[in-house]
Amino acid sequence: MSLVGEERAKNKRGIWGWLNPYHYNLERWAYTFQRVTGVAVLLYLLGHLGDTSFFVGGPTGTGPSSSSWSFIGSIFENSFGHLILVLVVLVLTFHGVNGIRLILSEFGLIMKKPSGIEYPYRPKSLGSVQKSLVWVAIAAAVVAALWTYLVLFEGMG
Amino acid sequence: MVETSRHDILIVGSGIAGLRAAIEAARISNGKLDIAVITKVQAMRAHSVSAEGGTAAVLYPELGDSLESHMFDTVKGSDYLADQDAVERFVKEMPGEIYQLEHWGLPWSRREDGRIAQRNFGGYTYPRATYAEDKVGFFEMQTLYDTATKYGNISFYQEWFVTSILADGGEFKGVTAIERKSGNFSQILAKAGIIATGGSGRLYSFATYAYSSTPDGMAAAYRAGIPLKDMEFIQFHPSGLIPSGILITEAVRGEGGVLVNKDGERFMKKYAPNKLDLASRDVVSRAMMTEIEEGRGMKDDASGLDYLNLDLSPIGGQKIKERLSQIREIAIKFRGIDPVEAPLPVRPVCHYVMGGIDTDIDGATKLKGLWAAGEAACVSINGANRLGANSTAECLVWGKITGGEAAKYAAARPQASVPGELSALEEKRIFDGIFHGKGGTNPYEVRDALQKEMAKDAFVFRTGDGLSQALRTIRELKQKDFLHCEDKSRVYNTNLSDVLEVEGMLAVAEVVVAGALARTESRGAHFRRDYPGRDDKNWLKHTLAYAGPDGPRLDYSTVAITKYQPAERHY
Amino acid sequence: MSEFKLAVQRFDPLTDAKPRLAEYTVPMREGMTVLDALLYARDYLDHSIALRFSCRQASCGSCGMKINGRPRLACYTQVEELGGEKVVAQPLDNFAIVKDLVTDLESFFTKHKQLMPYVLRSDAQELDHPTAEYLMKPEELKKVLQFTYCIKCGLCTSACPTVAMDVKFPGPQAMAQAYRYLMDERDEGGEKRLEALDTAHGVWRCHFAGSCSFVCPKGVDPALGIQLLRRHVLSGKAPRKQGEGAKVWSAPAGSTK
Amino acid sequence: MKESRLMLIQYATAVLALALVAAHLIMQGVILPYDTAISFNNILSIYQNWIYAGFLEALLVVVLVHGFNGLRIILHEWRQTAPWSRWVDLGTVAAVAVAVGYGTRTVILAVFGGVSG
Ligand SMILES: Cc1cc2nc3c(=O)[nH]c(=O)nc-3n(C[C@H](O)[C@H](O)[C@H](O)COP(=O)(O)OP(=O)(O)OC[C@H]3O[C@@H](n4cnc5c(N)ncnc54)[C@H](O)[C@@H]3O)c2cc1C
Ligand code: HEM
Ligand code: SF4
Ligand code: F3S
Ligand code: FES
Repeated sequence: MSLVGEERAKNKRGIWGWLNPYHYNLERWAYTFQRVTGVAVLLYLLGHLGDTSFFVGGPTGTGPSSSSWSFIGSIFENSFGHLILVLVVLVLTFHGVNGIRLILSEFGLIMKKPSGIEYPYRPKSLGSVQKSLVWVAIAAAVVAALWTYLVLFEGMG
Repeated sequence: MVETSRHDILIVGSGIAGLRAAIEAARISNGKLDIAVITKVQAMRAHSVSAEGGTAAVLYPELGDSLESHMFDTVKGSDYLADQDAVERFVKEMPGEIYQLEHWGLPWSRREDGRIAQRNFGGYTYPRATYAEDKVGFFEMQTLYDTATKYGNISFYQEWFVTSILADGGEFKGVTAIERKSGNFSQILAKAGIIATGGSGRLYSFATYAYSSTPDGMAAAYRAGIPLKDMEFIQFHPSGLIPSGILITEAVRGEGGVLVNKDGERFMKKYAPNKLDLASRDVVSRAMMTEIEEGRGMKDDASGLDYLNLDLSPIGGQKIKERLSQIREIAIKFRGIDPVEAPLPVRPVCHYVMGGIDTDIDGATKLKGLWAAGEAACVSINGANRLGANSTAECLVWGKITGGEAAKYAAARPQASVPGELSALEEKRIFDGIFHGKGGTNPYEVRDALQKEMAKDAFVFRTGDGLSQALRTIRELKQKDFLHCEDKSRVYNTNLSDVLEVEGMLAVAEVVVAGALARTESRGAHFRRDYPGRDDKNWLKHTLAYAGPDGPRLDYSTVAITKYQPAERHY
Repeated sequence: MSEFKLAVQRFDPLTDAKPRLAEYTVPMREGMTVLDALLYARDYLDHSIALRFSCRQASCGSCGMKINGRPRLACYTQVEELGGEKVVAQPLDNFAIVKDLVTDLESFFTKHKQLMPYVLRSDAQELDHPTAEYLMKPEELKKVLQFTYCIKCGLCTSACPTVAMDVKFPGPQAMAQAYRYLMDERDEGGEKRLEALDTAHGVWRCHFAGSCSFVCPKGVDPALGIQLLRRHVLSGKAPRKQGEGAKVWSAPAGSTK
Repeated sequence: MKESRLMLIQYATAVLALALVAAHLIMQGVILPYDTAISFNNILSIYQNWIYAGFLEALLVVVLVHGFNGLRIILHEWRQTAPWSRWVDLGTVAAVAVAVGYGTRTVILAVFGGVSG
């Protein structure tokens, strides 16, 4: 058979299906954010490796150099740079706290044990514990980001 | 040239009977025979998944039950039309089958001591229905399907629609089939064949059956010259849920549920003072229709159907949730009623065909090399009325027997070959006749008209006049120009197979009605208002219908009576 | 009589370059399911609509499709419960489209088979020639019962984000069944099962997105089974070894059977 | 390596990262005002404290292993051809090695390098 719409016939959602939680459950949204934030923080971290190296004079440097370091400061010590930091803290805190939820769940520690079920079915794995922990991760992320905002923009801390 | 593939054994149908046969053949042959299962739906989707209440077997002789008792109840339930040698073999084989499924992983419900639990069912003297909640057929299918994946020599043709049986020189040679996915037409040859295509309940629209339960397998056998036996006996189950016809299992009454009429009266007291709601199904269904006809039923406004109430409150909420979980789920989802809180509206519904492809006690048909098993076959252990929980059981036993017989036969045979014109003719019939055919009548409307007629004149109560009318209608419908296909694509063309199904339905409906018209007595599920009594002198015999140029030619055969002489039935 | 709009995704790979939505007007009736609506359209409006169905009571698993964006069983979804919106029926994601609403589940069945969905025992003779039942207490049964409710409809696997990309991932259905057989008191093949799951595309590719359990119509909760499975895979310890499975019942001394 | 070992690493590094990252953030903004924390002199004093320097090196290794292993997982789920899988595994090891090497160079130079203006 030669198919006209061969690609379409494959019907794999691909990256989009992977990243798009629309129509699905809260945990699915958390899954997407866990991935995105993981990669985002990794990217930030790589950048951070670059900028911290300016403390020792950058890629070709040989030791602590205050002029090189203040060059970096002149790039990042502004509202835009601070905003990035606030975002990083937001994203990282969500990833970290949600990560703890995942570890506990994936080791079966906060999973209810299977037993008889009754209609209407409510999956035990998606119970209130999971839902509240996702909200805890979101709340923690917001609080941490706010705190960072206060520290950076209002000079607290 | 028609595409050809070859196997040693070909099993048509992947229900409980077909899968059990496949596993038995695979096991007996020790990996040597090449076994194929062909099914028009995906293998796991066979109608058998809908069976709910139980599978009968004698497991607890220490509690008083006995093989004799199971045998007697079955024969009595059949209104003495069952072949008693077959019933005897059946009850002996059954306990082993329950243990076999258990060993293969079936989650039978258990007693506190860890042994398999059993419950009451209609028409039985002891609690004998082995159950797994109320999803018995589903779990049996799952267990058999999963176990079948263990055998490397079982292959599946999933979603291949069998259109005809190939026979040459009085021997089975194979089948012709259409692969749904590609629309290709092939012949699949085999040394031995087993027809396990299930029942034909979709002759009625208010039916507990899956939509796929159309009589194409029976029709194919019929066209191949094999007689259909006892087709006039169609079981109407007392409790089909309004308005969908989904089954509310007899286990509900087995566990203590009761039928009540408009006045809240437990009317079964009048009709079966001893067994009450657990009398055999023909008795209960007739009682219900009588209540309805005498004005003690209720009417569902949306569907226009009359009904009675099935009250589950005597069972108790906890037990309903544990043992009848699926019933509760279905009632809530499809009717918006939680049976823990309110009664369910039910009425008699087409549920089972006692008749089928004529076979001997080994399941062999009159065509050499071809067996039939399960609901498609008529061995007959069900006679004029099947007892609940005996059908899945029959599928298991004759699945096993025919699988074994076919394996022995195939091991000693050369590979099949068949004259090419046979399938070329069939291909012409389907593609020139239907796929490219012309016509103005919507085949689905023909189907609707047939179902309406069957519900009107071939239901619980029948009359000579009504049946004659039904025969006329069916013959008119056969003349209509519905043999054409609006869907012009070869890929997954259900329109084409639907037309083929309707064609088979008309042929088999004609057999049902002709047999019923001829049988001037009332026996089991077949009740003639104009002949209300059983007539053993003239009618203690099986009906055999052969395909003829102008409809079925009827013949009769004797009933094997070994231990129990016909007696009047009381419940 | 009131009516509603039913949009069906149509696609025949032989003639169509891409799918399109076709709209049908269907008369509403009380208790109508999406399957009823589709069959109405197929029988009376357009015979060429391809779809799968059989039992119409959520037992057979045929009628899985995407309804208003989410995988559901057509026979188990009431038109009313969709809240008066237009009803949009599309094939399940992540399985190749055969035609219209029909998808190819071959890979799905194969993966189920690959994880050995049958009882493995050391007593081969007893397994195929039983003398009585293996004893199993109701509590023990309850540990696996909900996983046995799986009707192989494929909704969970279609919904899983890993499945959207990873073609080697067994998917939630197959893994939930692996857990069911692993935990079944009668099974003695645990070690083999765990090994089959501990691969680069095995159980670890589940990230507990939970969509499988979210869409499962039968309460199977595959996500629960998979999370509990991981602990066993991590430790490599099966719940039972060869010869430790449930024992065959035997009649107490002095009884007749 | 068995996938279960790799996942054990992923979980272990996650838990460690949580502790280390939290400590790092606290030191950067809570203990001292942010401006003071990132001043050249303060950072210098951190590096010259062996414990602090060790802490930063540990943070570096843990977070990189965790991050790149996470990326490896994503990439494995993305494509499944045999060469792709092999390159992803090799690439992950290489990336972790390079990044850890580069970060470690910063730490070593900060500890042992001569201070310039
Ligand atoms: C709702 C309901 C509840 C029931 N409950 C019970 C119960 O509790 N206890 C009990 O004992 N019995 C019960 N029964 C009866 C019992 O379920 C059936 O008799 C039995 O399952 C029939 O099984 P089978 O293997 O013969 O065929 P089926 O399961 O009907 O399978 C038929 C097979 O044939 C295939 N097929 C058909 N036509 C073709 C074709 N043209 N080409 C290719 N393949 C084809 C189909 O694809 C399918 O695989 C119940 C029946 C119903 C309707
Ligand atoms: C702060 C403490 C952290 C915790 C508790 C944590 C936890 C986790 C967990 C449990 C996972 C696995 C998710 C799964 O497989 O289901 C994960 C994945 C991941 N993490 Fe972290 N993490 C942390 C910090 C980081 C940091 C700093 C980075 C960046 C370098 C990072 C990058 C990633 C990446 C890329 C993934 C892969 C995403 C995925 O598999 O879905 N994580 N994290
Ligand atoms: S687990 Fe649920 S959703 Fe998945 S196949 Fe089984 S029944 Fe369908
Ligand atoms: S949706 Fe997929 S990621 Fe896991 S929890 Fe279910 S298998
Ligand atoms: S038709 Fe069987 S599950 Fe919907």
